[in-house]
Order: sequence, then C-alpha cells, then structure tokens
Amino acid sequence: MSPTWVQLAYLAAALCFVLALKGLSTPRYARAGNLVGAAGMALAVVTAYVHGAVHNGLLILVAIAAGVAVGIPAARSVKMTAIPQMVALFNGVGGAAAALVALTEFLEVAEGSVLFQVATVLTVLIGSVSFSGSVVTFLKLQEVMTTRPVLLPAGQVVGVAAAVASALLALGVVLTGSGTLLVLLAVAGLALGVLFVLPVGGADVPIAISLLNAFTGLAVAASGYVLANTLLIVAGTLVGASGTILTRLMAQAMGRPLTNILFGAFKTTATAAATGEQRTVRSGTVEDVAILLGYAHSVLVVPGYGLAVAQAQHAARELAQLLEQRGIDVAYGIHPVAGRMPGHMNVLLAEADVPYEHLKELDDVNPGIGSVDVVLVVGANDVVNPGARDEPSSPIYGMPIFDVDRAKAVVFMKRSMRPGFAGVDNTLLYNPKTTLLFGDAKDSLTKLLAAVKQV
Amino acid sequence: MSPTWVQLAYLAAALCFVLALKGLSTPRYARAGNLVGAAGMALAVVTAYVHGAVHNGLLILVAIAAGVAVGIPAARSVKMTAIPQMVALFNGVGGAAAALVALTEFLEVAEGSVLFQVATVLTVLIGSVSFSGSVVTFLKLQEVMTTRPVLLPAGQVVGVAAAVASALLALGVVLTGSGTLLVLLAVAGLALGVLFVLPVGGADVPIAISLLNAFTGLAVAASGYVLANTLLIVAGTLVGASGTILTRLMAQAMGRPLTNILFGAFKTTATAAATGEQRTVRSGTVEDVAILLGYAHSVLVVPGYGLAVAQAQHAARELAQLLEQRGIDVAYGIHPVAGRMPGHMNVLLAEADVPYEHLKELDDVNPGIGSVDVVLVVGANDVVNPGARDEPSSPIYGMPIFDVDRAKAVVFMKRSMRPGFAGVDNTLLYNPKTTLLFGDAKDSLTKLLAAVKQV
Amino acid sequence: MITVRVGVPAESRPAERRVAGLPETVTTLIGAGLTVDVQAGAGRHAHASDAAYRAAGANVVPDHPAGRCEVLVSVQPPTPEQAACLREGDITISFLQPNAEPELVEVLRANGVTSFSLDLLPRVTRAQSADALSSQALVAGYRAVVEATRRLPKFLPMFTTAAGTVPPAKVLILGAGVAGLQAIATARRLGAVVEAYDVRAAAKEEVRSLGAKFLELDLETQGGVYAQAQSEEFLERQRQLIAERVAASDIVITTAAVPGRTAPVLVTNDMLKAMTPGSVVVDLAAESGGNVAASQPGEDTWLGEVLVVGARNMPSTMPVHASRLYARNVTNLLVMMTADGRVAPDLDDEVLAGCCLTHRGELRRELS
Amino acid sequence: MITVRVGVPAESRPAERRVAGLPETVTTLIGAGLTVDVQAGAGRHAHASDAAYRAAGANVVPDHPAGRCEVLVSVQPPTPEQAACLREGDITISFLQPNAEPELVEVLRANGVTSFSLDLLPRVTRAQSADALSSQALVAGYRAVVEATRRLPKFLPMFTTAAGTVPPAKVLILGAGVAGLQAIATARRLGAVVEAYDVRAAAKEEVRSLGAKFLELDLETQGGVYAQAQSEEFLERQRQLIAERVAASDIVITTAAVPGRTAPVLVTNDMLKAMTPGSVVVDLAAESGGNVAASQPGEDTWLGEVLVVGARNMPSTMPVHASRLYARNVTNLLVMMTADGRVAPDLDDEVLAGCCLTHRGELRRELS
Amino acid sequence: MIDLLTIFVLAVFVGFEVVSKVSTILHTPLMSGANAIHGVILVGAILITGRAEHALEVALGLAAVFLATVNVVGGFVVTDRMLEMFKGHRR
Amino acid sequence: MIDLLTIFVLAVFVGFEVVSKVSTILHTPLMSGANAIHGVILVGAILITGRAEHALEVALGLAAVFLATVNVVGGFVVTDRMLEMFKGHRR
Ligand SMILES: NC(=O)c1ccc[n+]([C@@H]2O[C@H](COP(=O)([O-])OP(=O)(O)OC[C@H]3O[C@@H](n4cnc5c(N)ncnc54)[C@H](OP(=O)(O)O)[C@@H]3O)[C@@H](O)[C@H]2O)c1
Ligand SMILES: NC(=O)c1ccc[n+]([C@@H]2O[C@H](COP(=O)([O-])OP(=O)(O)OC[C@H]3O[C@@H](n4cnc5c(N)ncnc54)[C@H](OP(=O)(O)O)[C@@H]3O)[C@@H](O)[C@H]2O)c1
Ligand SMILES: NC(=O)c1ccc[n+]([C@@H]2O[C@H](COP(=O)([O-])OP(=O)(O)OC[C@H]3O[C@@H](n4cnc5c(N)ncnc54)[C@H](O)[C@@H]3O)[C@@H](O)[C@H]2O)c1
Ligand SMILES: NC(=O)c1ccc[n+]([C@@H]2O[C@H](COP(=O)([O-])OP(=O)(O)OC[C@H]3O[C@@H](n4cnc5c(N)ncnc54)[C@H](O)[C@@H]3O)[C@@H](O)[C@H]2O)c1
Repeated sequence: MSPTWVQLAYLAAALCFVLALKGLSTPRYARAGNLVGAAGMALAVVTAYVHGAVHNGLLILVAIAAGVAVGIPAARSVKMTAIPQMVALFNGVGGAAAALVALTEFLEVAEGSVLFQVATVLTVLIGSVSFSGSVVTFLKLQEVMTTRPVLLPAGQVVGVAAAVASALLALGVVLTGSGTLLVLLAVAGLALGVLFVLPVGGADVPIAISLLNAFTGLAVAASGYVLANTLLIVAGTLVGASGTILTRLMAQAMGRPLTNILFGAFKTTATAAATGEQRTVRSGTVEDVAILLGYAHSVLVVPGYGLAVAQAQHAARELAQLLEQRGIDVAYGIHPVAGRMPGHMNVLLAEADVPYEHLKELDDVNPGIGSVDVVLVVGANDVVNPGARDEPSSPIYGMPIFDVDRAKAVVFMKRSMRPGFAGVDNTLLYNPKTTLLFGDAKDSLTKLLAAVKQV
Repeated sequence: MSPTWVQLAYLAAALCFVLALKGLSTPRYARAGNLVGAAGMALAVVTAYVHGAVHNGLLILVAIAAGVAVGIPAARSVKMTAIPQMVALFNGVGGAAAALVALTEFLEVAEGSVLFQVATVLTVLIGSVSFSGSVVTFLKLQEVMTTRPVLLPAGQVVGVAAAVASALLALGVVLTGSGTLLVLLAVAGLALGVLFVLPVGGADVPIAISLLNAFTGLAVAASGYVLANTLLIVAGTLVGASGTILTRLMAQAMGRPLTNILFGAFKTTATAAATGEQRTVRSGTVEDVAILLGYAHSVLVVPGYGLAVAQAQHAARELAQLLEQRGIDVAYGIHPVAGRMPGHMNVLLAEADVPYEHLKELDDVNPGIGSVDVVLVVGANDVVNPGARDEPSSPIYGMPIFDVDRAKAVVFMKRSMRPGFAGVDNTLLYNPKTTLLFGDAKDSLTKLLAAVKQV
Repeated sequence: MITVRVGVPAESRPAERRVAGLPETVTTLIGAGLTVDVQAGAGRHAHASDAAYRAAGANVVPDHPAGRCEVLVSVQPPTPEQAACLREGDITISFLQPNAEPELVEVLRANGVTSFSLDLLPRVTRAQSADALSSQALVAGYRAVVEATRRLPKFLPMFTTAAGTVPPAKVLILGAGVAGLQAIATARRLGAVVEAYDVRAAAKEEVRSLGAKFLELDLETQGGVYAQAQSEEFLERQRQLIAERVAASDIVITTAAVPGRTAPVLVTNDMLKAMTPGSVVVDLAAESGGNVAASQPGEDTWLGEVLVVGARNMPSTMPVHASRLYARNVTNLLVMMTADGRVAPDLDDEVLAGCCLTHRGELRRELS
Repeated sequence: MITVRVGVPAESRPAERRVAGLPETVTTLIGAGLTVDVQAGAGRHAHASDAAYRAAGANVVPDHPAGRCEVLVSVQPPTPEQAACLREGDITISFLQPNAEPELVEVLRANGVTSFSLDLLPRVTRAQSADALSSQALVAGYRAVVEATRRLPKFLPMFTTAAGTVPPAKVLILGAGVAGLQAIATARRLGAVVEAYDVRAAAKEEVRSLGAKFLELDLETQGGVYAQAQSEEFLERQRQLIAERVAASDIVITTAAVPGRTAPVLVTNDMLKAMTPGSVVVDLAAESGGNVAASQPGEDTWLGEVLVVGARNMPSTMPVHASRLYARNVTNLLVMMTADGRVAPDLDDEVLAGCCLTHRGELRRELS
Repeated sequence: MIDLLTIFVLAVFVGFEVVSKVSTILHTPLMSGANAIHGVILVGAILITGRAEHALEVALGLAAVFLATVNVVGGFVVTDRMLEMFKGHRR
Repeated sequence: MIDLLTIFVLAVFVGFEVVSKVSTILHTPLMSGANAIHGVILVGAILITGRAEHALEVALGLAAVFLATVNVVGGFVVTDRMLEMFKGHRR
C-alpha cells in the first residue's frame, strides 16, 4: 500500500482526467480540458517519481527527457493534415508501453495471483494489438502503404488462427506462469493487430484509430490491476469507456455501422459518392456545419431553385437571423437567374421578410468573397458552378456566377449528386473546401438551426 | 469484509441504481428506470438479509412487513396533487432511518476511528435535518400550516445559534465519543431542519424538498462510511450528487436563484403580480408552457395586436408547425377585431404563410372550445376578455369573444399587466387556469420553440 | 301584427355602385322578423340579381321604396325628394354626411323621420360590427394601392433578373387610420418599401406592427413632449419631412382626414414637382377637400410627369365586397334596434344615440 | 475609325409605349465604343426625357434613325417603309415576329440587312441576359394580376373583420411559363389562393416552388406514364379539369402560348358561364389567338357577368420598367456582338445564329 | 479508505452527469426516484439490526428498518404512479 | 478487489456519460486527448523501473518510460494544437 498522500495525489490526478474529458466534450472548454489533463498528468508523474523511483532515478529521468525530446518536436512540427497518423503513433507507443510494463512486472514478481496473471495477459495482449494496429494505421494514413482495404488471401482464416493462438498462449501463461509464453503472446498480439487493421479502408481508418485508442485505455486499466494502482485503473477505464463511445459516435457520424467498418471489409455501400466516379466528395453532418457556422465571422447564403422547391425560405431566414444575433455578418447572394423565373428568390425571400438590404448581387459579393468564412449554398447549383467561369467547353460557360469556390469554406445543401437545370456536373461539389449536407433543404436548415443553437 | 458474492450483489445493485437514474432522466425510459431501481433494491435487501440478519431475523421481517404495509397503501392512495408532500414524507423517514442506523452502530461499536466518528456525526446530523425539514415541508404542502414563508422573530439569530450548537456538539462527539452528545446532536439537527424550511415560501417548497432529498442521500453515503458498506456509499452519493444538480435545475427552471429561495426569506421580488391588487396571477416559465404544449392534443393560438407589435407572426407559425409535426391539432382563432385594423391578423399570418384552413372564426371555435387543451393567447387581450361576455357594466360588454376561459388551460403571452386597447382589466389573467408568460411575444415564442423541442 | 318593412333602394347618386342590402343580409333581416323590399336592379353592380334577392325572400319592387317601408337603408342618403316621401316615425340609415346635406336634414327633421347616419357612429367596441366607416376605409385603403399600382409604370416588388435588378418601389402613406394601415399592408404585400406618417400618438406602434417604417418628426427634444400639434414649428417641420419623403417616393397615398372638417393639405404642388417622373399620388381625402393640393375628386391629373389621382368613392370601385361589408354593418345596426320583429331604437343606448341625427322632429346634432 | 452609330427610334406602332434604349443603356453602349442616336420623344412613355438622353451622351435626332445608323434597335420591328431605308450590312434588333410580318422580312432580306429577332433567341444559359421574351413575360405576368385585381369587384386577400369574414379570392393560372409563374407569385403575394396548370413536366415542381397548388390530370394510372399529350382522352380530361377549376375561380389568367403557333383554346364560353358573376379572366395569349375563346386583344368583353380581358401588349402598361429590362436585353445582345467599337456578329455563335433572321440577302429561317 | 474516497468521487461524477440533461417534466419523478434509492439505507438498517444484541439497539434498528422500508416501497410506488402519464403517450 | 471492480464500473459510467454528447467537430481532439491520458501508463512504467533490479527489467522499464513519455507529451501537445481554432473566438 502506498502512503496516503500518494493515493490522494493519484485521486486528484484521476479527477483531473475526468474533468479533462468533460472539457474536451464542449468547444468552449476543450482547451482548458486538455490543460487540466496535462496538469493531472504532471501531478501523477511527479508523485510516482518521488514515491516510486527508488532505484534508477537518473535513468528514468533520462528516459523521460528522451521521450520529451522526441514527442514534443514531433507533435509540434506535424502538419495539421497529418495529425491523425500522429495520434495513431502516440497511441501505439502507449500500447507498447503498457505491454512492456506488464511484461516487466511479470518478470519482477515471482509468483502472482490468478487475477494478477489474467491482468498481465490482458495488458500484454491488448497493448501489443494496439501497438501493431496503430503502426499499420499510421503507415496507411502516411500513404507509405495503400489506403485501400488490404484483403489477404484467406485473411479471415489467418485472423481466426491468430486469435485462437493468442487465446491458447494466454491460457498457457496463466496456467504455467511462463515468461516465454508471455513473450510469444506479445508476438501473437502484434500479428493480430496487423490483421485487424489491414482490411480497414481509407476513410474508416480514423475510426479504427479511435478503437485502438480505447484498447490502449483498457490495456492501461488492466495494467492498473497488475500493479494494483487505482490511478491506472481509473484513467485507463475512462479512456477505454469514452473511447468506445467515441468510436461509436464517429462511426454513426459517418453513417457506417461499426461492424461494417471492421469486418465488412468494404462491401462498397453504394453511396451517392459512388456516382462521382473517382472524385471524392465530403459529406458532413449537421453538427459539423453548425460548428463551422457558429465560429464564422461572415456567412453568405446563396439560395437557388432547391430553396424554392423545399419552400425553405422561412427556415433560411431563421437561421440567418440566429447567426446575426450572434454577431455574425450574414448576407444573401441573389443570382440573376437563380430559380426558375426572374425574381424567384426575391419573391420567396420577401415572403420570409428578409430585409432588402441583405440581398446582394454578383457585383456586391464577388470582389470580397475571399474573406467570407462560410458560403451556405441552399439548393442552388448552376449559379455557383465554377465551370461557367473556367471551362470554355461547358454549356453554361460565360454565365456569371458567385465565385464561392474562392470563399474559405462552402456548405452545399442538396438532396443528391444530381446536377441542376443545365444538367452540368458541378466541380464545386468535389472541392476539398466543400462540405455536402444531403437532404431536403428545409429539413437540413431546420436541423441546422437546432444544432447552431447548441454550439 | 463481507464475502465476495455479497459484494458482487451490492455492486450489481449499485449498477441498477445508476441505470435507474439514467432511465429516469428521459421520458421514454423513465418507467423502466424506476423498475430497474426497484429490482436493484430488492437484490440489495435480500442479500443484506441473507448475509447480515444473523440475529433478529424474524423481527426484521416483521419490521419490513410493517413498512410495506404502511408504505404501499400510502403511496397508492395519495392523490396526484398530494404527491409532493408524500415524497417529502418518504424522504424524511429515509433521513430518520439513516440517523438511527448511525446512532445504533455508534452504540454497538465500542471504539471507532476518527473517520468512523466523523461519518457517524454527519449521518446523524444530516439525517435529522432531513427528517424534520421534510416533516415541515409536508405540513406546509398539506396546508396543515401556512404555505407562506414563516419568519420567526430573530429567526436568523436562532438559526445561527442552532448551527453553532450543532457544530460544537459534533466536535464533542468526535472528541469524547459520548452517546449522549450524539443524541443531543440529533435534537439540534431536528431544530436546524425546522428552522431551515420555515422561511421557504409556497412555490419554492418543492425545491426545498429536492435539497433535503440530496441531504438524505449524503446522510446515507456517510452511513456507508460508518458501516464500511460500498453500496450505501455509492447509492447515497449518487442521490446526493444527482439531487444537488436536480435542485439547481429546478431552481433555474423556476427562474429563482437557489440562495434566494433558501435564505432570501422572500424579499417579495416586486413582480408584475403585485399590480393585480389582491388577486393573484400565476406566471410560468417557458419550460412549464413547453410541457403543457408538448403533451397537449389540441392547441388554439389566439393572436392579437401584441403579435403584430412584436412582429411575432413567423415565430408563431414555426411553433404551430412544430406542434403539428408532433401530431398535435393546431388552429388559429382569428377575432374580427383583433389588432388595430380590420384583417390585421390576416395580413400578418398570410405573410408567415399560415394556411387559410388553419384560421378559425369565433363560431368555428367557441362551440368546441371546452375540449381544447391549451389556448395560447399571443398578445391578444380584449378579444379574450370574459368581461365582454359576463359583465354588463364593462365598456366592452356585448363584444363577442373567444371563450378561452372554457378551455382546459390558457397561456397568456404579454409584456406586463397593462390592459389592451379598451383599457379594461381582464379577469382571465387571474383565472387559475391561466399561466402568464411575460415578455415580448416574439421572444417568448422563440424560447418556447426551443423548449418544446426538448420536451 | 303587421311586420315591419325594410326598403333597399337602387342607389341613384352618381359614382355609387354599392348597395345597402344583399341576399345574405335579406336572409338575416327576415330571420329577425322583418320584411324586405328591394328595388329592382339594386344589386346590379354588386352582381346580385333580382332573382337572387327573391330567392332570399325579398320582394323586388320596381320603384324607390321610400314611403312604402318603415325602414329605409341605403349607402348614400336619399335625395331630398325621396326623403320627402318618408312618413313620420319612419327610420332611415345611410351615410348621411349631414354637414354636406343641410337641405336633406331639414326635410328629415320636418317629416319627423328618425334618421341614423353611419358617419356619426361612436367608435366604441360594441359598435364595431356596425362601423361602416371602418369597413369602407378598409376597402378604400386596399383599392388605393391597387389603383396606384396599376398606374405606376414600374414594378412594386424588387426583382433580380438576368436583365439587371429592379429596385422595390418606395411607397409613402400619409395618415395611418384604417385606410392608411390597410394601404400599408397591401403595399408591403406587393413587395414595396413602405413608410408612413401620422399625427396620432398610437400610430407609430400601429405602423410598425405592419412591418413598415414610421416617419418621426424630431421634435421630442423640446422638454420631452411633442410640440403642440398646431404650432408653427410643428407644421413647418412636418412640411419639411413630408417634402423630403414625397420626393423620394414612387407612390404617395394620402388618407389624412379630420372627421367633419376639411382635410389638411399635406402635399403641395412644389413637393410633387420634386418627384421622379412617372410617380403616382393617390389622394383618398380628395372628396373632403384633399390632402394633395392638386387633386380633383374623381379625376386623374398630371402635374408635370406626376400623376395625381383624386379618389371619389373609392369603395365603389370594388362593389361586391364593399357592399357585402356595408350591408352587414347596416344590418347589424338594424338588428341592434330590433326586438321581436319590432324596430324600436333605444335612444338611451350610447351607440344609437350617437348616430341618430333627427328624431321626432328634433335635430339631435349641431351641423357645422 | 468612324464609330458605329446605334439608332433608337420612337416606337410608332399602336399600343407600344416601351423604348429600346434608355439613358442608362446609352451610357453602356458609349462605353462599348459606339455612338447613339435617339429619336426625339422616344422615351416619353418611359419618362425618359430627351434631355436625359443627351445628358447620357446620345444625339437626339428628330426623325426615325433608319438609314442613318448602322444598328437599329427597337421594340417593335420597323415598318416595311422604315426597313426600306436600311442599307446593306445594317443591323436591326427587335421583336420581329417573322411569321406575322412576311412582307417586312422580305424587305430586310432583299436589302441585305442583318436582322436579329429576339423572339428567336435560343433559351440557353448564356443568352439569358438578352432574353427579352423572359423579361417581358415577367412584366406581363405581374401586370396580368394587377389588371385582374383592379377589375375584380372583390378583395384578393382574406379579411376577418367585425363586419364578417371575406374569403380569399381563388386564382387559376393556366400555363406556368415565365409569365404564369410570375402571375402565381404576384397573386399569392396579394393573399389569393392560387392554383395552376401546365402541360410541361417540370411545371409541377416549379408551381409548387412558389407555394401554389398544381392541378394534376389523373392520368398516370395508365401504365405509369402520362397519356400522349395530344391524345383525345388527355384533351378531354384536361377540358374537364379546367372547366371544373374555372368555375370555382374568381380570377383566371391564361398564359399558355405555343411558340410560333396559334395559342390553344383552353377556356370555352361554356366554362365562363359557370363562373361566379363578377369574375375576371385575363388572356395573356389573346394576341396570338387566345387561350380564352371569348377574348379580343386589347378589349374588355363581358360574357354574361364575367369580364374577359384580352391582353394586348401587356408589358406596355408598365413602360418604365418594361423598357428598362428590354433595353438592357438588347444592349446585352449588342455588346455580345461588339468588340473594340466594331459590331461584327459571329454567326457561328449558337446564340447569334439562333436569332439571326436575315443576313447578306439570305433568309436563315423557314417562316410558317 | 482511499478506495472508498475514489468510489465516492466517481459516484459524484456519475450522479452529476446522469442527471444534468433531464427535461423539466421529469424533475419531480426523478426526485422521487432518487428518494426511493436512498431508501437503500434499509440495507444498513438490516445489517445493524442483524448484529444488534442490546434491546435498545434492536429497537432502534427495527425502527430504522421500518422507516427505511416505508421510504423504499413508498418511493418506488409513488414514482411509478407519477410516471404513468408517460405510458402510451405518443412520441 | 471488489472495490477496484466498483471503481472500474463507476469509471466506465463516467467515461460513457462524459463523452456521450460531444459534437462531431470535437471527435478528433477528444480522441487525441484521451490518447494522451492513457499515457498515464508512464506512472506504471516509473514505478516498475523504480524497483527493477535486473538489467533486463531496467531496460524494459526504461523503454516503457520512454514510450509512455512520448505518448503523454506528444498527446497533449498535439491535442492543444488541434484546439487552437477554438482560441480567441467570440462566445
Ligand atoms: N431564373 C430564371 O429566370 C430561370 C428560368 C429558367 C431556367 N433557369 C435556370 O435555372 C438554373 C437556376 O440555378 P439554381 O442554382 O437556382 O438551380 P439549379 O442549378 O437548378 O439547382 C437547383 C438545385 O437544388 C437542388 N434541390 C432541388 N430540390 C431541393 C430540395 N427540396 N432541397 C434541397 N435541394 C434541392 C437540386 O439538387 P438535388 O436534386 O440534388 O436536390 C439542384 O441541384 C440556372 O441554370 C438558370 O439558367 C433560370
Ligand atoms: N381590428 C380593428 O379594426 C380595430 C381597430 C381599432 C381598435 N381595435 C380594438 O383593438 C383591440 C384588439 O384586441 P386585441 O386583443 O388584438 O389587442 P389588445 O386588447 O389591444 O391587447 C393587445 C395586448 O398585446 C400586448 N402586447 C403589446 N405588445 C406586445 C409585445 N411586443 N409582445 C407581447 N405582447 C404585447 C399588450 O399587453 P402588454 O402591453 O402587457 O404587452 C396588450 O394587452 C380591441 O379592443 C378592438 O376593439 C380594433
Ligand atoms: N373603437 C374601435 O374599435 C375602432 C374602430 C375603427 C377605428 N378606430 C380608430 O379610429 C381611428 C381613426 O380611424 P379612421 O381611419 O376613421 O381615421 P380618419 O379617416 O378620420 O383619419 C385617418 C388618419 O389620418 C390621420 N391624420 C389626421 N390629420 C393628419 C395630419 N395633419 N397629418 C397626418 N395624419 C393626419 C389621423 O390621425 C388618422 O389616423 C384609428 O385610431 C382607429 O384605430 C377604432
Ligand atoms: N434557359 C433559360 O435560362 C430559360 C429562360 C427563360 C425561360 N426558360 C424556360 O422556357 C420555358 C417556357 O417559358 P415561356 O414563358 O417563354 O413559355 P411560353 O410563353 O412559350 O408558354 C407558357 C407556358 O404555357 C404552357 N402551355 C403550352 N400549351 C399549354 C396547354 N395546352 N395547356 C397548359 N399549358 C400550356 C407551356 O408549357 C409554358 O409553360 C419555361 O420552362 C422556362 O423555364 C428557360
């Protein structure tokens, strides 16, 4: 039993972790949450060092220094776009550390209880799965290897075999207490991790990372049992539980059932994106868009025929008003031929009581469009098609458009990937700046309204 | 240490309690949650009996039977309107039980650790406060005593004295381990409980009950320390924590800061109600009204000049649409002289695109108004004034009105108690069926819209 | 008991296309125990055929019913000649406009006729269902916008089109009584940008309650209260404000009447000259003197390139619904004085007393 | 380099009040390197004074500019006499209506004039800014409602008043092209209950996108597809449906034109007889044969108690904005064929080729 | 003891979190349900009575058992009654 | 051991509840933050290395310390970078 002050310090650290997760769940407190977590971590590490580093104190410090020297620059220098693979890597080393800790403790302790051994086995197994799995995801995201699902011949058979082998090895360790078997188990775990992640395809990799993250949490919790350390149990469990939920939420947000991602080995769910040949579109959730809007300074609404079809004029005005109340500049870009009759948008927006001053024309909007944070394209299509400007071969070449592709971000509300009146494909849909929000415009706007209120 | 199976059973029970609270937080699972809680309780009680009733087994059974014989009929027969006081009573007896348990344990155990003694003292004190406080709230709600805040002469002085005495007694118990002092502490606690609840006024009593409920939870948790029983700790803490949050939520929903309720001793917040001479009006919160609407089957909106002044036509239509989507019948009652020009309401509602079919006239509405669940009077006044029908002396006598006083409930949205165009006081405002929602109509409707979405 | 006979004449005064009774109100009156005589052709402008009246239970009579019925209801007052046929105790209800018709009033008084004028109806809550001034002002306000719109060579709404953007028309309403408010509402519906002005204190809120802009004279500064409504400074500031806003408007509609008096001139010829060519001004007060200096009742006058429309009996331009509202008003008033098939006005009743002009040979109101 | 001269005549055909150039488009043309001659008084109906044209940089000339300018832009086509003045290579842009004016077309061809008709402009995306058919249909649709409203003896909006409730007017629009859609929008703005019918497949969604009701022929049952548009059953069902809805309407506005052909008769006299007395029918297609059997272009005809308004040049009833849109359309087309101050139409361009009628003595379109 | 403290802290969090988003209409039932749950003191009452030897202790313990039972059964039953309104309602 | 189990169960609840309403945009930062938190294995690594005596154990322990440190510092720093967008924004 550690002295009371140590335990209290651990408890305080655990508390910090809970608060950290809580903070990280709301935009406003996310940063503070992260800092609280870091503070808790510092407390825990210092406590552990002061109380537990009876031997090897200097070596430990050196190892920590080395870790810092590697970790901080890596984290600092990584490009924003490469952050997911960095997280994967950090997660992997965490899993490896947990496995090593359990392994070492196993070696140190001559004889442990069954529970101790079970916990050890779990830590080593899960830790190595997490490590190798994370490394593979890293390689995928870094595009060192293909991002497409890799289907080994007889992959499933190999997978099942590895799982059975792990189980047997685990049983062996518990029964015999053999260190060799434990090392073999670690190796089996590494294989399992690789097999587990290989079939996951590009877009789903982040979900796999999240799951591996939860795994590492569980490994840490298990190591807490190994070391009889409450802090490790609490923190590991927190991460394990929240990671699991988070994984589910992420899968939901992408509209893919978890099992599909992990085991479906990509039964190409024929989504709308499929019609876009090789080009990919990014479809977002209402919440994504809500946050985009909530943190914008200026928003341009470009309504089109779809707004009329959906009779979404009132909903659009409500959303715009809400944003204005939050101090966001909102204007409507009225294209001369939006809709299906001259002045179609005027009629609708007047009905919804949008003040005339908010209606802007092409010439009012285009010069300053580069500084618009978000353009909300509500059921318009042709009137924002960059092809009319850039592709002389396009049947609509020469029609003036809103240059929304020059704005900082574009949200496209429509029901499908179908083209507009002119029947011409719209390259804006495939622009990386564009987030698609599929669905009836009125529906989407109504949901968006609710979501923005919660941001 | 109890055997493992007992501890596991307790853990299972604790889990049930968590799930129960979780269930009770969503309408859909509320009933199921309650049942899960009951199941957990049954498990815990049976376990405790089987494992712990070494002596007095039969007596215990008899006591339990007596408790059941009293509790169930009481709970079954109580009128819906009297439920709050019943809850208060149940809470009180729980607090008393906790105090008794701690007292008995104190008597049984010859010598305990400081922690044990502190826990005992807390249990006894909080338990007795909760008991006597609950009894007083019961008496208030049952109208055995006045519901108005009771301000004892020098009440604050007495209160502080009692608190100081309790503190000293508690210290005494911890230092001397004297049972007598503990009994005195219980008495002081009883006095404190009474003093605490006396100044709380009628409408705030439920909040006080909720707080006392949280207190009892804490007492139970403390008794868990006394008995070193994890289940009591977990369950008590759960109730203590959730009760505290709940109390805050309730106070917020009523728009009263907690401190005001408890210590403000009713500095009659000069509300509009004051202008209504002796007659009382009931002003509600947006949430109250939202629930009224959310569970209604038919709603009649009666707009008046205030709707026009607030330009709340769009907000009204949105709310009506939301209610319709939930399967509630919504109609608008258009009075011939609502507003300030003939057809004023028509113009506004047409602008908001309210379908003509939804507009009902006096003759369409009045015959069936008795079956309307909620009438939402939005900035109308004269056109729903029963004086025009009932008081021959009224200057507006003879004008046909919407007989909204015959509907099941009325919600009145206006900014103040000022009369309408005709300058005549409106008795409908003082009708017990009426809930007033003060504020600009557009504001109120917008808030209501958000609130209804959450019901 | 012989039943009381109500007579509905065909209106004979020029430019009058309304009628004081329609088949539906005939039904109501018969329900109240009265008999109704309708002059042949009375409903022709209101598209109510003699057959329809008959179907509703009326007797269609060839001549003006004055003298052959106990109650005569009409829109315009009877001519002195028709009034001369009325017998002692007969009742007549119409827009009598007593100040304009002293001769007629004298005939009615002398004959001992009990005459009610809807001009004089007290505007109390209980009388609203008989308030023909309101109902006809509603029609007038709506029609003023329709007539102005038709004459404006521009759109009222804004349009953004491939051929450029057309800005919304600017409409100014002077006088925000019932007609003015309705004109505001109608112009706003058509997409115009509307502003309005009135001297009544409550008008500001009322105008805004229709989503339009209220023009304020910045006179509050002087001690927190408005300047005396007739003070020279007030009038001067008002003139300035109106001149400025008239110049900026495509349509001006004036409705500022002062009951029983000549309407104030609010828009001078100089102001009109500053307007954009093609603008339209409708003066609803043209008949009572005119808010617009240049307006002639019943005539369209060009002042430079600005068209000034002097309204004359605006409600008659929409006879079906104007008649419907008027007929109901008159019927409601008549029903108010009827019990058990007998018409017996209780002149202690504030409403009836208020609008009763002559009774038993007495003139109950000062004429001016 | 001598600059190209663009001539804007005062329109001389009857009932034409628009003008093909306004001071603002004069500025645009001068900006494109052209010179502009405007006939004196050309803008009088559009309230554009000669002084304003001069201020914009135009030369005001006393006579019709044909023969004295290289480009003649007008609303109505020149008369054959005026056209005879045009020289080889001269360009003319107007609503030529070639089928109605074979004689004029022959003069233009024979003289080697390059003539463009806005009737023929291909309705492709790029040509939208010159699409005068659309811009004038916009005006016509709006005005049709204004004219109908003025003639209807009833309110369009609903009113609940102390004198009872007036129900909203029911408006039926036949043909939901640009004019029809605009009529729908305008009538809805005024508070009417609007329904519409069209044979075009896309019309249903377009009508609904304006909040109006679309009338459907229940013919889908036969194998899931619509019956052949001209099949007898289709026509019969269409007649039934229209008859039923016409009878229930207060206002009917017909806009169903078939480009280059006589308009189909959709509303027969029998149908009109079933309407409520006082109803109004506006036939925007009256000039091209009429969708309403009883309509006469430019005349109000009473059929029983139903008023049939045969439109004639509806856009001219609102000359300022109709001219503004038209002038911009013409200017946009002209600018499309202008580079560096030279007007050189590229007849390989789909748009110009589409609307070019005669060029270098050739007739580029079959007349019918 | 520290473990118990940890448990306490975690239970506080669970209590807070579980309840923090409850809708107004459930305030009273939730309060009542929580009220029933703290009737778990019955377990404590049974345990002390079960090992009590002196008459006084037994008496006190039995009183506690009785009171706690009333709390438990009354609490759950009343809560259930309150929640009947959610039965068979749309949504 | 049962206490540890209780702690585990409660921690599971806290983990579930705390995260269950997070908005999509925070998914990645939250994952990253949680990732940093499980770097707490550093504590375990320090403890075992602190009492390790054999060279192998020391070596393994130090490796664990190193890896765990990378996890911890990298995790927090990366999370903070991700969250920079929420800095200094209104509300
Ligand atoms: N203004 C005029 O006078 C006029 C007249 C005739 C033609 N046009 C032509 O019409 C076009 C107008 O451009 P535009 O951008 O307004 O329209 P558009 O290019 O036709 O695009 C409209 C878009 O709205 C989407 N949409 C339809 N219903 C929807 C609903 N209920 N909810 C959400 N989205 C919906 C459609 O996508 P989904 O199907 O995927 O939802 C479609 O892509 C131009 O090509 C113009 O030339 C204009
Ligand atoms: N329709 C006509 O033709 C006509 C013409 C002239 C007069 N009138 C008379 O006007 C009256 C019409 O009755 P009514 O019931 O429509 O109106 P009302 O009796 O005048 O009552 C309107 C109510 O709206 C409230 N209100 C004002 N602004 C508000 C805001 N921004 N938000 C919320 N509430 C607001 C006012 O209370 P607070 O100040 O407390 O908010 C007032 O009590 C009748 O007496 C009628 O005789 C009618
Ligand atoms: N009691 C009722 O129920 C009832 C019914 C109908 C009308 N009213 C009220 O009666 C009032 C008058 O209605 P009305 O339409 O018969 O009025 P009106 O026709 O007599 O006058 C029209 C408006 O012109 C305004 N006006 C007069 N002189 C003016 C000036 N120099 N400059 C600007 N504006 C000027 C008046 O203030 C009035 O608002 C309104 O307030 C209306 O609300 C009451
Ligand atoms: N490409 C573009 O940008 C562009 C621009 C303007 C218009 N348009 C399209 O051109 C089309 C026609 O517009 P328009 O206003 O010139 O049409 P139009 O004037 O030629 O005809 C009016 C309408 O009448 C309908 N109609 C014809 N016969 C009918 C019958 N028997 N019964 C009922 N309806 C009948 C037509 O379908 C058409 O909708 C529309 O679809 C419009 O959207 C396209």
